[in-house]
Amino acid sequence: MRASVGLMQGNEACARGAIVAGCRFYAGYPITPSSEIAEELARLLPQVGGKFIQMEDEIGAMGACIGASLGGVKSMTATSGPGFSLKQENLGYAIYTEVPCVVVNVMRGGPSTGLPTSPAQSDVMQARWGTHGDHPMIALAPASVREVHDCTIRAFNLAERLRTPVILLYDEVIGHMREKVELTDPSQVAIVERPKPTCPPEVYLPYKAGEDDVPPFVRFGEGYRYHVTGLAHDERGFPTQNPRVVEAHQRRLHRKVERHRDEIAAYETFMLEDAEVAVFAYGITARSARAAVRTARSEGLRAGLLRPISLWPFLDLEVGKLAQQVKAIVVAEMNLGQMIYEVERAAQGRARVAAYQKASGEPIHPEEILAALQEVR
Amino acid sequence: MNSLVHQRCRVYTTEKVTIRILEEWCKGCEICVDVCKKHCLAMDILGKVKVVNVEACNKCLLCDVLCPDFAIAIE
Amino acid sequence: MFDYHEYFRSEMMPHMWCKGCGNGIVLKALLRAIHRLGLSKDRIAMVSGIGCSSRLTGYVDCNTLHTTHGRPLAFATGLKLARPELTVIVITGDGDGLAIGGNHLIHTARRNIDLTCLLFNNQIYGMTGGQLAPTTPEALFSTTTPYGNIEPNFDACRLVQAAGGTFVARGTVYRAIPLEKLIAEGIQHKGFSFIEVLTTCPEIHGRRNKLGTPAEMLQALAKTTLPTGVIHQASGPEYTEAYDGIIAKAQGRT
Amino acid sequence: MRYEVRISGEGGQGVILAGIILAEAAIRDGRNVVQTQVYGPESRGGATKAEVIISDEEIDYPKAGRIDLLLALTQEACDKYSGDLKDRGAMIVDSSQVTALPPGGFTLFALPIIETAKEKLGKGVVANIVALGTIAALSSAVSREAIEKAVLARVPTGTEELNLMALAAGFELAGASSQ
Repeated sequence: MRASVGLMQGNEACARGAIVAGCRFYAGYPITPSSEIAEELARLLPQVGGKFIQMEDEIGAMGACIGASLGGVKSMTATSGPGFSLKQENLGYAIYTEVPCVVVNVMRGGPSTGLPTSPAQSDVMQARWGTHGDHPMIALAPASVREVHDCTIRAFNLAERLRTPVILLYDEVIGHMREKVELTDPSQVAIVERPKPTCPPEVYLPYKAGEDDVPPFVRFGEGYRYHVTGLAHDERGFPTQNPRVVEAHQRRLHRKVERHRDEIAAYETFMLEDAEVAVFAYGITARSARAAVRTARSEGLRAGLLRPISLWPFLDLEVGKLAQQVKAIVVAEMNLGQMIYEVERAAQGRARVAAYQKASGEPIHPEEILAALQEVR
Repeated sequence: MNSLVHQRCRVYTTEKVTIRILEEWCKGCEICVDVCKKHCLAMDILGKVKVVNVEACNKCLLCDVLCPDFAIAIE
Repeated sequence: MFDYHEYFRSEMMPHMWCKGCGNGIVLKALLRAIHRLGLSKDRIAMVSGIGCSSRLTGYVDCNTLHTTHGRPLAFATGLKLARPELTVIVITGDGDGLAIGGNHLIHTARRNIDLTCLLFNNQIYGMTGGQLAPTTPEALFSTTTPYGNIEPNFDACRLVQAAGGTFVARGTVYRAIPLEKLIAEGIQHKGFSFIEVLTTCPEIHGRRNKLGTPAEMLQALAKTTLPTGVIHQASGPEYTEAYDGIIAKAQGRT
Repeated sequence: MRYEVRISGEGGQGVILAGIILAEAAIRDGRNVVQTQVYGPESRGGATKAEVIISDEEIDYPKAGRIDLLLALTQEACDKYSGDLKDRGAMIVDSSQVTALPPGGFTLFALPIIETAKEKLGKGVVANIVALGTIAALSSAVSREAIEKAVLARVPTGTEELNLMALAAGFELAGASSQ
């Protein structure tokens, strides 16, 4: 592959990004609107010596993905709302056992079967808290076809670097639309490999982390025989209920993500320098927000946009700073209130936080956000 | 066929056979006692298996393969 | 001289199974089979689900993966595809493999991927305290069938055979030497091998239903009316090999 | 300037492919482009559509909503998808299929697209390419050179000549109509 300009669909860009990132295993189950990722990888993976399998269900797909990753192969699965719900138990397993993988959720209307072919942004909290237990989470939310491609690569890099699953969240519109994209030459893309142990097998402790809180990883079958369990475990990987060990492990998992926050955090600001009102919007909604900000500016309203590209961990610092600068933040999202609570928490009352929410299965139109901006000016 | 040489075992031995018992691991299920047709084994008062007649052992290995706790070995 | 202890993780022993539990006997048969085949511990991966039997993976000094309830075959499928050169052995129970994980069992059998699956059938959910399993005999009691079980139970071997498994066998913990041979044959078989092991749960299941001492429960297995030994063996394309053909085709080499 | 094109018809007429080719032609012209379509139950049988937004600026909102040019190959598609055509927009309809027209201040081009594909070219399946020719000719959406290249890049090998003829036939229909 060389640097190229062309028309590409969002889901196709995801599949291609995965190949560039070094993904060589995909397990999935058909579900709209994410199926094109599977279809594309079923074609592409064997071409590069990778493997694709359509599993019997979403749960099995997530399990196979983790199994393959323990075999040393970069792995991915993709799904949509209901399937994402089914994957949650094994997603928690991957977090706790620190198995890198990428999970894509192309969001559609819900709850339940909902609107299979219509967009929503209603899984951002499921991404954060869908699996049980206390855990950190990394989630990225691209807003264009090009960004889907790049965020997929980033998701793999973060997953491998930090030994944790990374979630890619985008909606049906971005998944299905085709857009002009200009892709960088894959040979120019930085690819991260998982940290490997330098010690001999006899002294290897699979869950003993170095200074960066990330334990080195070795694939099964390399002489480093170890145990992986979803039970609370010690540095050797063996089950334990020792409160001190359990707590230390939990805290390390959180610290691992928290201390790499700057590596994970990604966002875009648009006309924010002198803004007095701002929109906080991600994914497809951020595109409408951008159009709304342009129109607002042409009408003399000093509006700006903060577009998070990384949703989790939440951009507390950036939103806190924004709240000091502007008098109001409009949180526009295709749900009836999810990220707005995070924005309110981070704003700490320093700016008014107003909602523009929509749950009709249609994207938010720029004019709707413009009206919301005019209301809070 | 099973060796427990590395463990802290109680060893009973004759020219024909060596029986090793790892008392620590014995949970006292009595399977070995029940399956031994030669009545070589019995339970002690603490509920652990002991060898009472090592001479009678014909090395049928039933106790060895059926002990679920890896607590008995016949050589 | 063969020593089980060479295959143990000493820090994990003795195991946590109850007094008289048949699972230890299966573990022994499995280790003897591995020893008999001369498999290197580094090249073996054992994958288990959740339940009493699935704790087995913690004890064996190889590459071990203790997964989520019902899902070991799915994890193992991913692992085997990633590393076809590994000998992948799946440990599951009757609840894990036939109830919550039943879907994975039939589809893994259908694909004929080269895994060896040992299903420990003790007729009960032991780990959670003795609830009804899909294998609990009719009329028996469990904590969730206080008036007796009215559900017919499962013949796992017929299920797997119908689904396309190419090696289907049944052994019992009472016949531990034949069981060892079945396991060894299953591991050597190319394709999906399924070995149902009839085992005993004297503490949780036996006591409630007055099934006798651990030894009596073992001996009762000798009288099982179910067929034992190799029940079905066939040859068919193995999944990871078939996928190599896909790779060759996609790369234009065929 | 943002220019929105909607190509509509029924499932199987190649409406989506026409949208993709139009979008790829716009890229060849060096412009920005977003293409969307309907999915799921709505796309099985009955009316279907593909939309292409072409612009020299960045395209923020990717959905079409104020259509500059609508092409309808069936009456059902025309009824269903003409509501958001701009007042001064253009509407191209297949003259044999679409007889009842919605009210509005648009410029109408009623052209025998399907008939041309069937009778002049002998292949009904190339109606979508004839349609593309009319779109390219009657709007400034894409250049003729770009649409020709885009068609060639997408159609199956062995059918290049037929498709180029179909495209040319579309240009001809449009030319005759606008004279």
